[in-house]
Amino acid sequence: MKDTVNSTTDGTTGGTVATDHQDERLQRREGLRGAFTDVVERARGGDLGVIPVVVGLIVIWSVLQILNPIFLSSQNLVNLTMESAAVGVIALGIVCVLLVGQIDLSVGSVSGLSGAVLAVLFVDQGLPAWVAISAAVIIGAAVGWVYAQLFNRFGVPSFVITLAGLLGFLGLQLYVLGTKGAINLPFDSGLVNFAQLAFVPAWLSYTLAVVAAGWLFASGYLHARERRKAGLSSKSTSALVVRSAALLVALLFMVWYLGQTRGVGWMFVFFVALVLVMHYLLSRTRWGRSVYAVGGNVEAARRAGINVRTIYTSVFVLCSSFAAVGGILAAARLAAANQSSGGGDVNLNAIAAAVIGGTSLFGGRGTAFGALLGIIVIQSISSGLTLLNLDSSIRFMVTGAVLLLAVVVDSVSRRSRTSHGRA
Amino acid sequence: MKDTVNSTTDGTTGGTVATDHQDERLQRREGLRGAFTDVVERARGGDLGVIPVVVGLIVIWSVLQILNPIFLSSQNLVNLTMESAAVGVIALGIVCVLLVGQIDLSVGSVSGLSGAVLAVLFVDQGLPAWVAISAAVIIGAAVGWVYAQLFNRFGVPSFVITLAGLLGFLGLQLYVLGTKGAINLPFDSGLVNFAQLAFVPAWLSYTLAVVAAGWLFASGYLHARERRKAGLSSKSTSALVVRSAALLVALLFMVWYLGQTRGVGWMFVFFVALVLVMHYLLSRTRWGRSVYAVGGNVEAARRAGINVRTIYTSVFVLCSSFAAVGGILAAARLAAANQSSGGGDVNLNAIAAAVIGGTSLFGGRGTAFGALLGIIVIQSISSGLTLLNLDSSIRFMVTGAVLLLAVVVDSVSRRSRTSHGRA
Amino acid sequence: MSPTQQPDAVLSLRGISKTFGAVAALTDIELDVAPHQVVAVVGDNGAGKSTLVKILSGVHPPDSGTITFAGREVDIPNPAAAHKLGIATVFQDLALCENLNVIQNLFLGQEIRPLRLNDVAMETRSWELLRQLSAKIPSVRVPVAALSGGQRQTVAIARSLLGDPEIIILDEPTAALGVAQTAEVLNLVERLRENGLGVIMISHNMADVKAVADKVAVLRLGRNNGVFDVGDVSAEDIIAAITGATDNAVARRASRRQEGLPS
Amino acid sequence: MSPTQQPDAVLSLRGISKTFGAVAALTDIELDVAPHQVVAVVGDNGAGKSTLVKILSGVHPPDSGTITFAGREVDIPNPAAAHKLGIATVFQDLALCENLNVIQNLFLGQEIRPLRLNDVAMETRSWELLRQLSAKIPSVRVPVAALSGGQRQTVAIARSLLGDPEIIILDEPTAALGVAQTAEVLNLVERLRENGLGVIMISHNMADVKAVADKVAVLRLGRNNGVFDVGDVSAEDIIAAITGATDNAVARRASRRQEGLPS
Amino acid sequence: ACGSTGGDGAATSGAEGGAENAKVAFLMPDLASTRYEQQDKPLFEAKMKELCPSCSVIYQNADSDAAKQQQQANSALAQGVKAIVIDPVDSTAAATIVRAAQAQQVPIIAYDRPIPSTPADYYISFDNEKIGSLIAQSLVDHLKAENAEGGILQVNGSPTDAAAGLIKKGIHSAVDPSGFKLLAEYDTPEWSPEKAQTWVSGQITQFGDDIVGVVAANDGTASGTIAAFKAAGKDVPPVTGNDAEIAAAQRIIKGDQYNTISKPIKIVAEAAADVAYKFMQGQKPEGKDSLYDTPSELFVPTVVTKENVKEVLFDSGIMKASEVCTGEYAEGCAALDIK
Ligand SMILES: Nc1ncnc2c1ncn2[C@@H]1O[C@H](COP(=O)(O)OP(=O)(O)OP(=O)(O)O)[C@@H](O)[C@H]1O
Ligand SMILES: Nc1ncnc2c1ncn2[C@@H]1O[C@H](COP(=O)(O)OP(=O)(O)OP(=O)(O)O)[C@@H](O)[C@H]1O
Ligand SMILES: [Mg+2]
Ligand SMILES: [Mg+2]
Repeated sequence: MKDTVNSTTDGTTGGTVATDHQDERLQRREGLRGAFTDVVERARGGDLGVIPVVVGLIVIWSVLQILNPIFLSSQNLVNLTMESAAVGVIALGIVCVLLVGQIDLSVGSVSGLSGAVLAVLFVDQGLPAWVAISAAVIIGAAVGWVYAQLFNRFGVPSFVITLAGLLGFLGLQLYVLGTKGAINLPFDSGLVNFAQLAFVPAWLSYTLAVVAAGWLFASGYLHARERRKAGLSSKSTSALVVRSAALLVALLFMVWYLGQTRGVGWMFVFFVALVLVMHYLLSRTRWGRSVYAVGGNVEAARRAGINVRTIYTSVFVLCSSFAAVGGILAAARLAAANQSSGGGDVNLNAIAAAVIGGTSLFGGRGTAFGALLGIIVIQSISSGLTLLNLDSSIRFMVTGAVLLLAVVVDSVSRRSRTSHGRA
Repeated sequence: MKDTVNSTTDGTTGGTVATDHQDERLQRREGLRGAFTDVVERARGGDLGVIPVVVGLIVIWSVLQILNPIFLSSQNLVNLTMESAAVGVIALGIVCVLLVGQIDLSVGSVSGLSGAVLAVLFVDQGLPAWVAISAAVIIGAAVGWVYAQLFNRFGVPSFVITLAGLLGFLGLQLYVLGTKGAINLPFDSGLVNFAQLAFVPAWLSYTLAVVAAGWLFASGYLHARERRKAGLSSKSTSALVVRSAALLVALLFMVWYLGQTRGVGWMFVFFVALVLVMHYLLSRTRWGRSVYAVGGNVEAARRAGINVRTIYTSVFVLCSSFAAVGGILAAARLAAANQSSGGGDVNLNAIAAAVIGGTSLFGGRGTAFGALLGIIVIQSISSGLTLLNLDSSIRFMVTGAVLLLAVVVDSVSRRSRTSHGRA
Repeated sequence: MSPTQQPDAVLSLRGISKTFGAVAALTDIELDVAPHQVVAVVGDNGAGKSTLVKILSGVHPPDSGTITFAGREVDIPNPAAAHKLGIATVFQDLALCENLNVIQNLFLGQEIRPLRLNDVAMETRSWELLRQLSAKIPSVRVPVAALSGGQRQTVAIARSLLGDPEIIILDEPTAALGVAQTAEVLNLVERLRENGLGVIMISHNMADVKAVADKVAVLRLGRNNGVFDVGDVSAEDIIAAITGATDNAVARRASRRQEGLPS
Repeated sequence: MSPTQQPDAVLSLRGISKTFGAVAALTDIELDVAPHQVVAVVGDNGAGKSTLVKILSGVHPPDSGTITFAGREVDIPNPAAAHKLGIATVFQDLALCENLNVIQNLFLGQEIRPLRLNDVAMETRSWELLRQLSAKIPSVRVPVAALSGGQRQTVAIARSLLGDPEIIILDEPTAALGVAQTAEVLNLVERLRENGLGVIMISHNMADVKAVADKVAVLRLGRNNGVFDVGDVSAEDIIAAITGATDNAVARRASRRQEGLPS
Repeated sequence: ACGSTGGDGAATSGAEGGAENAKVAFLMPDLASTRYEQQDKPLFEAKMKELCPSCSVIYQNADSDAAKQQQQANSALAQGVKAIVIDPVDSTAAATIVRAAQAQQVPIIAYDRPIPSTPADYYISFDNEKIGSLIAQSLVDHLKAENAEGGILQVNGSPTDAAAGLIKKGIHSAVDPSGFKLLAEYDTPEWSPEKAQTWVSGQITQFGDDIVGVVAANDGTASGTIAAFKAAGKDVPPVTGNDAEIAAAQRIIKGDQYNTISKPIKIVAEAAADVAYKFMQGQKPEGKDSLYDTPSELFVPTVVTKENVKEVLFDSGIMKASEVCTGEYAEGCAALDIK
């Protein structure tokens, strides 16, 4: 087969113009200047990735800082990072299910259940922490597996399956906690320490920042070289240098600023690491491709030979497992598991974080970084408003208004998309 | 134009075979027998409308009746009907937004706000009931209008808009209730009476049942005659008689059985009347067609010249207005408006009712009757479990399990759809 | 009005351009359509034909350029505006609602008796239209999702005949049609012309173009590449204009086959 | 094995039936395809051609009948099974993921280096394939939603060439293609045949059928209506078999035109 | 040990900063009961203003979410408060907050609900368990006096709310030995009156006239309970309540509800302000009691029935007749001589 096809390749590739830039309708851009024009052009075309969310974030940060100057203080930002981690991890799982066009309403209950299981095994039963943690995560994964079976076999809408899960696992959580209702995790346990007091030493933070920027440069450089070799267009080295330097400066500044008080929490680093791993899985593996394909057009994915059921299963399992991990982090952060853990607005916040981060509820569009940005938007609003001394009624109204503001900014900057025909 | 097209119509219509039955690949079915075969065939093909939900309902009714024989008692069923009305009306609005592929998360808050406004105006300000009710409904409609503007102008996802609304209007509700927190509606007011003690007199109920069945027959008969005149296939009169008689018997039995205790509540009749009106609007008007079209393929609807924005606006306004009406009914039923009205699981229940009733979360599929059936499933579960003296933890688990059971039954009977190529 | 405009044109485009991101899909397009005239627009894949159609039917706004309709310069901001002007379009991607049935799709936006739909009348009229196009559709009460490709295309064409348009735009109307249906559509186009409509037809089939068109406008890479009277050119000339070369794949294939290579 | 089966067939269908609700889409279909053979399946709109394709590629299970592949009776419960057997298909509705770009669609399910995608290799190969089909796609990094109809069809065809199939099924592969691209696809079909593959091609274009097919199988209203050697029949005969009458719209139109009615 | 560390810390910080212009955090647990925003907050703020005009109060409500309360406490600490008064959402989980505050030498005062596992610096309350037993006992006594025969329904608070658990325990302590059969009990999710109404409706179907009294854990669930009886067309048996909302006072006056309980919120809130101010000044106030290793001050709430409603709620100035005696309640007020 391959021979047939290759036999007529006319070998014009690798000339002076890169293979992918030969169409005469394409405006060509090269070098640093080209990269810049490209960004501007993409911005006008509404194809901006996460930039709009970042803009929205900057707007609400400014508003909140004006309302209370403590908001951007180092200490408050450290709180912000630590408080984002638990729900952020849950939102990461939500991104995955939303990508395949499904939903999981039970992440709150599953996280609560996981916290309860952890507390019972670790505190009441006195098992080692790793056993308790594994058990909690395995239960989470099992929940996702059951959802996937129900979904794949019976075709029950995931909304209803997970609504049933929401109720069922809330019940199980209460049952596991029993009459006690709440269990404290010991303050001197590694787990609580990790979530409350463990911060990355300054030297290590700076090193990590440099490594991250260096890695961005190196991988970008190698990739560009490979593309050039294959006769394809590639990012110019100068553009790469600028990007890496920008990242470096941003990271160094962040590390330095947070370092003014407690620094960067290990829990936050853990969350960011998970985001990076998920980003890799979603964008650089066949599994990730299949997830987007299933979310975009499940029938097309099936016809391409993708085992759609496996993809659904993996995604539901992943989401519930992340919910369980989030529940463990939440319990560790609170140093307790109680009846209301995972209740309240955990579900809505996790889903909202994913959606605010640009994940489509209809499937096929979204990124792992969206969860990171989305949760930071949500936690910023929540944290910013706790700094204002407001009545609950006013607080709710202001929260709603600020949330809307953040997202309108985002949507307006995306808006041109439609008028440029990318609806 | 018309002439052009008509000029070649070959006039073969109106022969012995109905125009729409001339294709030789169609298996022909006529008369009562044909109608029956048709149902069986459609059942095998998975094209069952609401039948699966009814089957699911019967299954859980049986289960609950076995668990507690009071469940199907006349008194409890009367309670069930009365308790379904408020959230049922809200679910009706949710069906509309889901049909266009959007969502409204704020129906709970809006219903709470509407109850609060009603109570403040009616009780605190001493305004006449109709003024208070109109004000509450108008506020609901205004909320929907604002959502629609944000959605149409900025393209903010409705999930986020209404999430902001959820928070904002919860705040407004608290604000309106002010320091009191809870306001009693007088038990002897017409409103409370309507929601608690007003039942349709027996003679009128029976009359209504007969009228409904008669109307089904008459409209079906006239329609069939018209079709026959136009040379199209039509339902046989015998099939119509059977259907109408079945409806008559079912309604008479229901009226009689509920009449054993208090009878059929006016509030329930009001809800059913709303369902019928919405059913008419959705299935028999251009507006309804447009709603389905927008939900199925918004770009195609736009290209067909439908003013998509108007449709979105109408749907959001309708949904919020129904939420307001539901809030009024809930306040009347409780004889009080308080801070937690509309909170808790009102949102989830309303959305779940719509989804269980067969409305797709992706738009374009669903019926008004779905809301009626869905809310009855949900209230049955809730009511059935209140009769069992269970621990909360167990109660939650059983609720989840029963919900799942109802929907798995439904989904399994729909299942064959895919294997028959109607995925 | 531009000096080059045909005096009798009902629809004239001047200097229409459209860019999608980095791709210039249309550059400076001119086109005139008169009543009683069938204009074929041809061009290679991605030449910008459908983009042009979408601009005329209000789906995309043009980046620049003017549209003159019946002597007035007009703006077509959305499809409803195009409908109002009397421009009916069959889109290449058909733009049907898969969840609605055939009747519902045919009458979408122009239902008979909006407040109490008259489905008997609509069904009767649907069968009339479909018969006339030789459609082989067993039932009009199934959702469009259950139709074959050709059946769908017939539905889309039938839809454009409802209402009372002055211009009909057909974007590859016969691509999925069977031989009989194609013949009926060509007959239809001729009837439309006789009734005084202007027709814009996009097609890759030179035989169809030669059979029904009066004028052929060629697009190449988003630019005008000549307008021909159909009597004056051969299919080979048109193909040469489309591909931009007389030595093209079609010609090579034709000559190879004449040299007697295995068929 | 059924006695009527061709001895050298790689794929044989016997008694395949499929019903959708009240519509009998296929009734008792027989078909044989040998290596080094191009079988054209023709038929009117809604005749059941695409349904047949979907059964062969595992999209729908047949209601009854047997499929024999390379001498063994097989079951094709899902598309993955068809891929495994070596059946590659270009669907009429293309089945592309609109949210993915051209490269991602081409390599969907068969990505190079699953755990660390090699996008340089995939991009290079994509350009190769598309060049070869004369595709006019400006960039392979745009989502398929932004491509024209013909560009999409080229992508779908290119995709079926990846992997190493024994049978290629093309459902109206040239419907949306320009003249040059159509010629390339016909060339491609001939090359595939030379390389020993069995090809099933569905088309409404009799010229294309006559040009590349060895055998023509006609479907009418879901039933077999004759299998012809392409050398033995004229286009008119095939059309008569398709429409079920010698006096059909095509013939009428042709004769009308010969009589000199206004063209 | 921890308590004393905290105390020392507070002393140091007090010595450094004094109490002028200081901030104090007042962290309340939920919105299910209206009292926190209606009464506790304004009373606390007023007293604080009186003690220290330049001080400011940071008020937060955690809306029944322990994690949110933790966030609120952290942000209060970030703002440099000099003391925290906290009504914990979850008595157990609040341990973290105590630790965080004490780690930064900020004294923390448990208000209303105790924090048993990690002692705070002070505890001011009336005891929720006691409230449960008081309302239930009052009902039981009433039923005995009426020679009622039958059983009792118990409508508890939210299953995920620790305070509701304490009240439930208290109710059981009175109902279980009373001789009246406990027909059924229900943990009302989110304290929702609608849920309570649905549940009670079901029980009316099930037990009919066997129900001679209902113990509802707060006024909201009481209102749902009463509406359920009304809607079933039955006479409303005696129903308890808790929180002394205005709407409850109205129902008591009208005779729909049997009792509620008035917590001396004014006294408690003012006591809390007093203690907080002392801590802010660097003193270390002595408790009158010691509970859970914490210096404590406990106040006794009063059960309100039709008999004493005038005296407890109106004569003391907790409520104004003008607020309560509107419309249909005017008659009842007049009968009780409430003006
Ligand atoms: N919505 C869009 N976003 C981005 N690019 C687009 C969009 N629509 C079309 N294009 C690009 O514009 C160019 C012209 O597309 P168009 O659909 O007009 O071609 P066409 O002439 O109709 O081709 P075909 O014969 O294949 O239908 C193509 O290169 C296509 O990729
Ligand atoms: N999923 C389905 N559900 C119901 N009916 C279907 C479905 N798919 C196809 N059909 C029906 O089966 C018949 C055959 O359809 P098919 O798509 O096979 O036709 P085709 O020969 O490919 O026609 P075309 O030339 O128009 O592509 C049609 O009448 C169609 O309505
Ligand atoms: Mg096109
Ligand atoms: Mg087909």
